[in-house]
Amino acid sequence: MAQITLIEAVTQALAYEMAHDDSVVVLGEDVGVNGGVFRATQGLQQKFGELRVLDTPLDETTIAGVTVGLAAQGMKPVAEAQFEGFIYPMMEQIACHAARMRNRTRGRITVPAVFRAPWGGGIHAPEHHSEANEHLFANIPGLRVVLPSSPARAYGLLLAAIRDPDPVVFFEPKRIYRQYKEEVPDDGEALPLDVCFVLRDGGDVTLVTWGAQVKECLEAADALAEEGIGAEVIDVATLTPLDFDTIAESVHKTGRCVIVHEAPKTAGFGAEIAARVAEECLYDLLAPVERVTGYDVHTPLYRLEMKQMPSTARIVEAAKRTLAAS
Amino acid sequence: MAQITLIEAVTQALAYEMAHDDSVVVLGEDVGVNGGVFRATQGLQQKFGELRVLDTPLDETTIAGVTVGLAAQGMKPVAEAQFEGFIYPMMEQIACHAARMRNRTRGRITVPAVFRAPWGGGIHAPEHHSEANEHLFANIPGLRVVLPSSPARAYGLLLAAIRDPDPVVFFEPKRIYRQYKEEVPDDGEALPLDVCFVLRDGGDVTLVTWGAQVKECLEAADALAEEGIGAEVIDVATLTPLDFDTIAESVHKTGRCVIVHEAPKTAGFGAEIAARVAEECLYDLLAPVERVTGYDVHTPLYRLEMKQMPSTARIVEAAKRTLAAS
Amino acid sequence: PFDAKIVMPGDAPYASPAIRAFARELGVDIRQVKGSGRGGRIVREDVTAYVKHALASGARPVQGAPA
Amino acid sequence: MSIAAKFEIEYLQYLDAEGKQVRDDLPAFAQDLDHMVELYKLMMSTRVFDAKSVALQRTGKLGTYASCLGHEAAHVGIGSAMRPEDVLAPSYREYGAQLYRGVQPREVYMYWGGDERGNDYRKEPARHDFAWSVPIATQCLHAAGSALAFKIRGEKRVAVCTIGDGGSSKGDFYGAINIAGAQNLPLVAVIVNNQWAISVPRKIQSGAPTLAQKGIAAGLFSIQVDGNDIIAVRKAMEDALERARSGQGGSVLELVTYRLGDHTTADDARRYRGEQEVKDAWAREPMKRLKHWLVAKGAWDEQKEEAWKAECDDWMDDEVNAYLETKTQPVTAMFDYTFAELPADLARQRDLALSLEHKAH
Amino acid sequence: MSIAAKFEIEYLQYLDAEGKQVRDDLPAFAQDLDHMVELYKLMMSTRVFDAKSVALQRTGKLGTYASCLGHEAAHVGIGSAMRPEDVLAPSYREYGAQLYRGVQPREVYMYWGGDERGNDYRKEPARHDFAWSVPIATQCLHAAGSALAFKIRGEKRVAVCTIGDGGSSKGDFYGAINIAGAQNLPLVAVIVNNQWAISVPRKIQSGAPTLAQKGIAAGLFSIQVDGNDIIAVRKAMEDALERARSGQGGSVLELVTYRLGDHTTADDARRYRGEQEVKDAWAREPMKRLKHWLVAKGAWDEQKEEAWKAECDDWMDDEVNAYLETKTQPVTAMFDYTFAELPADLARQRDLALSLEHKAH
Ligand SMILES: Cc1ncc(C[n+]2csc(CCOP(=O)(O)OP(=O)(O)O)c2C)c(N)n1
Ligand SMILES: Cc1ncc(C[n+]2csc(CCOP(=O)(O)OP(=O)(O)O)c2C)c(N)n1
Ligand SMILES: [Mg+2]
Ligand SMILES: [Mg+2]
Ligand SMILES: [Mg+2]
Repeated sequence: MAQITLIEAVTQALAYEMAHDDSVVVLGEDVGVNGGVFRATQGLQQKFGELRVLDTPLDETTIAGVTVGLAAQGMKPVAEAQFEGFIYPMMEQIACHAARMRNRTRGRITVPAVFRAPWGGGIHAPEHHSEANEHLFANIPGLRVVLPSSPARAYGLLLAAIRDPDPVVFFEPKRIYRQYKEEVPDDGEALPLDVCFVLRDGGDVTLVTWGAQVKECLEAADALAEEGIGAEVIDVATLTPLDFDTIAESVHKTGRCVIVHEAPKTAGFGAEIAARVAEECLYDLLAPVERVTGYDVHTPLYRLEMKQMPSTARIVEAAKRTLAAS
Repeated sequence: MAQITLIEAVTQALAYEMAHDDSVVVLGEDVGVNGGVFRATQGLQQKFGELRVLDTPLDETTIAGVTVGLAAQGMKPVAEAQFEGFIYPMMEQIACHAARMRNRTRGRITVPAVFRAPWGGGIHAPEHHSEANEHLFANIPGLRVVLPSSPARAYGLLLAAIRDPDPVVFFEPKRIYRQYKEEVPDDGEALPLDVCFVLRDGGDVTLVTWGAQVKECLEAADALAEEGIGAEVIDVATLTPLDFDTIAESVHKTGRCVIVHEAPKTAGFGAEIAARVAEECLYDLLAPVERVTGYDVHTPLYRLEMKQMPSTARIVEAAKRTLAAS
Repeated sequence: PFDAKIVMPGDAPYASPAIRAFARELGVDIRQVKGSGRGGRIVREDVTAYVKHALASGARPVQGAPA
Repeated sequence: MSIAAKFEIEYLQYLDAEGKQVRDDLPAFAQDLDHMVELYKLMMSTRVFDAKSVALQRTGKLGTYASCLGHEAAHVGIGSAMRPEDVLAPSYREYGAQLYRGVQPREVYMYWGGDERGNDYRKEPARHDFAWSVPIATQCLHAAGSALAFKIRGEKRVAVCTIGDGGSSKGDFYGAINIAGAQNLPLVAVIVNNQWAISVPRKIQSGAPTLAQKGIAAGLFSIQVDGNDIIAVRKAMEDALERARSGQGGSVLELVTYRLGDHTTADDARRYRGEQEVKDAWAREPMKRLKHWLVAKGAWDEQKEEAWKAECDDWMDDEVNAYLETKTQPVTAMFDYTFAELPADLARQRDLALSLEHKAH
Repeated sequence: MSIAAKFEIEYLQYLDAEGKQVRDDLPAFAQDLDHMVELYKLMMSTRVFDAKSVALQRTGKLGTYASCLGHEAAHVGIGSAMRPEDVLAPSYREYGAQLYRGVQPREVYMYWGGDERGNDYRKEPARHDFAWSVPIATQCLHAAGSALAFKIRGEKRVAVCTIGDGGSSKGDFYGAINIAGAQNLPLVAVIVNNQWAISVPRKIQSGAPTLAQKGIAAGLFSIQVDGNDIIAVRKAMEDALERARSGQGGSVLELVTYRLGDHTTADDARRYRGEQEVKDAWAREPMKRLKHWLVAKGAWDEQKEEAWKAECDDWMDDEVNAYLETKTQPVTAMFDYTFAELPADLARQRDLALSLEHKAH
């Protein structure tokens, strides 16, 4: 069993499901011979042919709409937006059709599609190649938003997304595409799409996060542990529909909640979690909720890029503030 | 001085500013001879000519991109999306260009544009004509989101939006387009874009809302008053950048916060307000924050449409729950 | 250096943050207060009653001067 | 001067406005007069159906409704040329095509009457067609995606989308024909050019002299058709379907017709177009010419016309009754089709909505 | 058969791959040999500049960079035909056009070097041009909007956008040419067809035999040009600009060229295209033919070539130094251009960021 990276886990999941289900097809820009600009679809066209791994013309609206059409005909398309910054032209098809077709037709037509996109900053890429815009899809009923943060979760959640009978927007944190390897058995085992992952237990403060920031949160937890503070780390991973119960349970235990995400603060998905805490866990709270997020500015070009992101130090400080507060 | 409706106030603001500033132009589908499907631009083409009131081809992407181009050349375009449900194809141009041009060019090119759209449900319209999707724009830095709820605020805020040197998404609650009239002097006086409006004072509970739901909140406040409960009603109106201070002041006073909006609950803009309360007003809170919102479903066709929206009764109940809690 | 006393998990008294803040202001250890609200929740009156009772009984409810 | 490429757009017409046959080479289907009578009858039932819908709206029994008055030849021509296994992705007023494929008037009424069940077409082949699509032009890509599915699976099926003159300005239309050309997809994209997009006239929608020529941009076969002449529409459709089915690629058809009614019942076309234009358009409308032609051939007469109209009326009365008798969906219906399985949070919201219902009663 | 419309796409070329003149009717500008030498020199400085950029990237002094190798005739042809008052909306590799209009190499370096100040072109006329546009094809609509502004204000200016073969598939391109046709806007849309969109070859990008014919969809004047022949490019641009300026409407130009390098420095083209194809393309590249032609006319020689190259090297060294000496912006720069005035909340975030900086130092 090989050790693989997150991006290799994506490829492995795609290859597994394509081999086991003829209706799975992959489409997007440069997904064919080139295997995707990040190599997520590496080798798939060679293995499954040009019909099932299709290089589309350069139009994200086309990709999204054709994906809806494929899915409506019983295929299970996995479409790629080359970067999350190019997903905007897909929004009408995702919001108005993919997420709605089941409801519109009372279940007659469904859209079991996956819309994949590399997500987030931190790789010194040009403009529009480094955004965190997952919240754009979080208020759309009928849609799942998934954002794995490890090779194993990428594999299991992508399998689940493809098999799910409803549309899934699947963001992949590109900063950690190749950050580390782990063993991911290619056993076709999917992970559930409706639970958060508790990555580390702790009794003093709950760190809630997703995507590349999971790493900083785990580091922050280590740093806090050295000072005797127990931080529980929750990887939300399946943002919507949200499994708030896991978060509530943790906050009930710790009384303190720090939410960490890369996207700008205002109306980011962290707001939803903070809101749920304020609604459902108020009597548990020993300190104000903290959000450690990107600032409300556009991701700067790469010189300043990392300064816009939540750092481990900022997370540690916020956690300590919650402890000092009560 | 005439009594006018909200939609007439929109027309009045457009006409005022077009008469006083040659660089203001209006564009969109059916905005010309027809005066817009809601008559928001009624009479403008006759008054200002076909060059300044332009019926565009039927493509929202075109409208948005051309608007960016016009603004970059020093015009002040006011573009219309015919309904909020058709604004999705504008998102790339709004998120990637309108909201970013100033930042991208270090201020060399700016986009002083307004993107108007009738917004929300409740008029028995077909599918995609009755959504509340303001939160889609709330996480985009460099953009203002404005949503007036009275004729006077529509007039003053639209003038401010047109004059503002940055792009503004301006949603108009169509359910109350013609709900009532009030005197709105055509004096060219703009309202500030960075303050919430306190519509009613009260010491027991704070109702925070915007758009058509302002009406239900005021009704709820009346009902609560009859039971001796003082509800303060805040119309957020200028959603982003958010004036949280006004809300914080009120919650400091009342200790209870009920947020009301039409959009689905999860990751709606109400989440941001609840989050800020949990972060900044925690020690003021006597009761959990409540959100009374649309359910996390697609706006149903018109038979069930009103059942998806927050009703006055639901607001009253929520307010009472906050009082019972403490 | 960080030196706050960590309130132990499960110690969270059943009171809203505002009431806990109120108790802190009065120097009341809210864990000593009995709640009369719904489900045993501590309300403002419970805190003031606790203070009155403590003063009346000559005890010292105040743990230290409020910060 | 060196020429890189040359193109011609044909204009196809068999019957002129008076019903005079302007070509001798009638296609096979048109030589079958019984069949032509069938088509005429469906055109008429479409028109009767449409008038009934408008009447329902005017009396408060229907919400906004988009009429198809004047489009009967275009729509029935499209629907009748398709095979059952093909797929139709319509916009919102192509009832003539849909009735042919099994959509029931009661379903149309339900849809415009604010009930999603109207989209749950019960009869094949309509049952595997797409539902009405309100966001303009988006359905063209659903057809392209369907065509791609057929190609991938090696099925000899064709996807057909319809789109208005206005809609042909939207990127989705272009994207659909472009990928059809690039991937040789079995797609037939039909532009129903009725001269108006709500209040925006054809001439400021595009600077192109024909809309058919938009197909040239994608390298597709492109043709302009008299959209009020059902023989021409049907023939152009049959040819395009055959080309697509046999792997020869997609087509763009422009059917030139006229929207005789308001855009929808929420619109008042007198605000933006002259009466004379509409009068002139009535002289070219599709029913009259086909009737003249059928009558001249001895295949139709006034008596048959009256009898069929009466039958249509009866049919529509039944449909209207079925519609009016349908109970509104329970409040839970708005939750139950959001996901295949109701997520936990949503189940709680559903319970809340249900409890509010019970309180209200 | 009745024909509704007919079209021809001309192919324009003056110099073949060997620099042989294939037409006698040289345009006026091309009869001015001094001017042609100027163009050649700018093509060469563009190439030297480009090689320097790639070298900077390879040595870690620049981020990802999109090379323009092979596009020199196309880009310089575009830039040199425009008047200062016109507006250019480029995508991301049209340096030849931009250098002509006053963009400085140091600005290009700053941009790809992760510093927004690279977009703040200091010199006119570049200063009133658009910045690089990464979201494909979106810039076409900015040009259309600019053209509309010129029309509204009655200014005799033209907006020019460039777009790739890949980008010409995107709805924005179609929307831009469509509104230009519908509103008779002074827009020149230039498709720089370099045969590749990253790894996607021209033939699966579109089924159309030429990309020029996309202009037919919008009713625009459309022409295909040898994009490696600067005389042809410049001539087609001049004509298109003149038509636009004089109110005769927009044009679509397809410049046929070849991307000799990788898509960007982050790409490895050997993954998806054969060596032979690239070799063949080198035989048609734009510098050689113009040089041959100029040398044959006695206007250029090896000595001049060497001298000019040396000058270019010096120039680029200066520019590189200026770039390398530029200090990174303070952390506050990411806040200060978000709005005209900093909103209160954002000011607090700015303070936070600043305090973290101070802590770090
Ligand atoms: C994306 C989008 N934008 C705007 C609308 C509003 N709208 C509905 S129909 C219509 C005009 C359509 O004209 P055309 O395409 O010619 O079709 P027709 O109605 O004439 O059949 C418009 C603008 C819409 N439904 N979708
Ligand atoms: C909307 C969008 N989608 C995808 C990309 C990623 N991308 C950058 S360049 C490129 C290919 C462009 O090809 P072409 O238009 O032919 O221009 P060229 O690079 O050849 O000049 C792609 C897919 C992007 N920048 N924007
Ligand atoms: Mg799935
Ligand atoms: Mg039309
Ligand atoms: Mg290219």
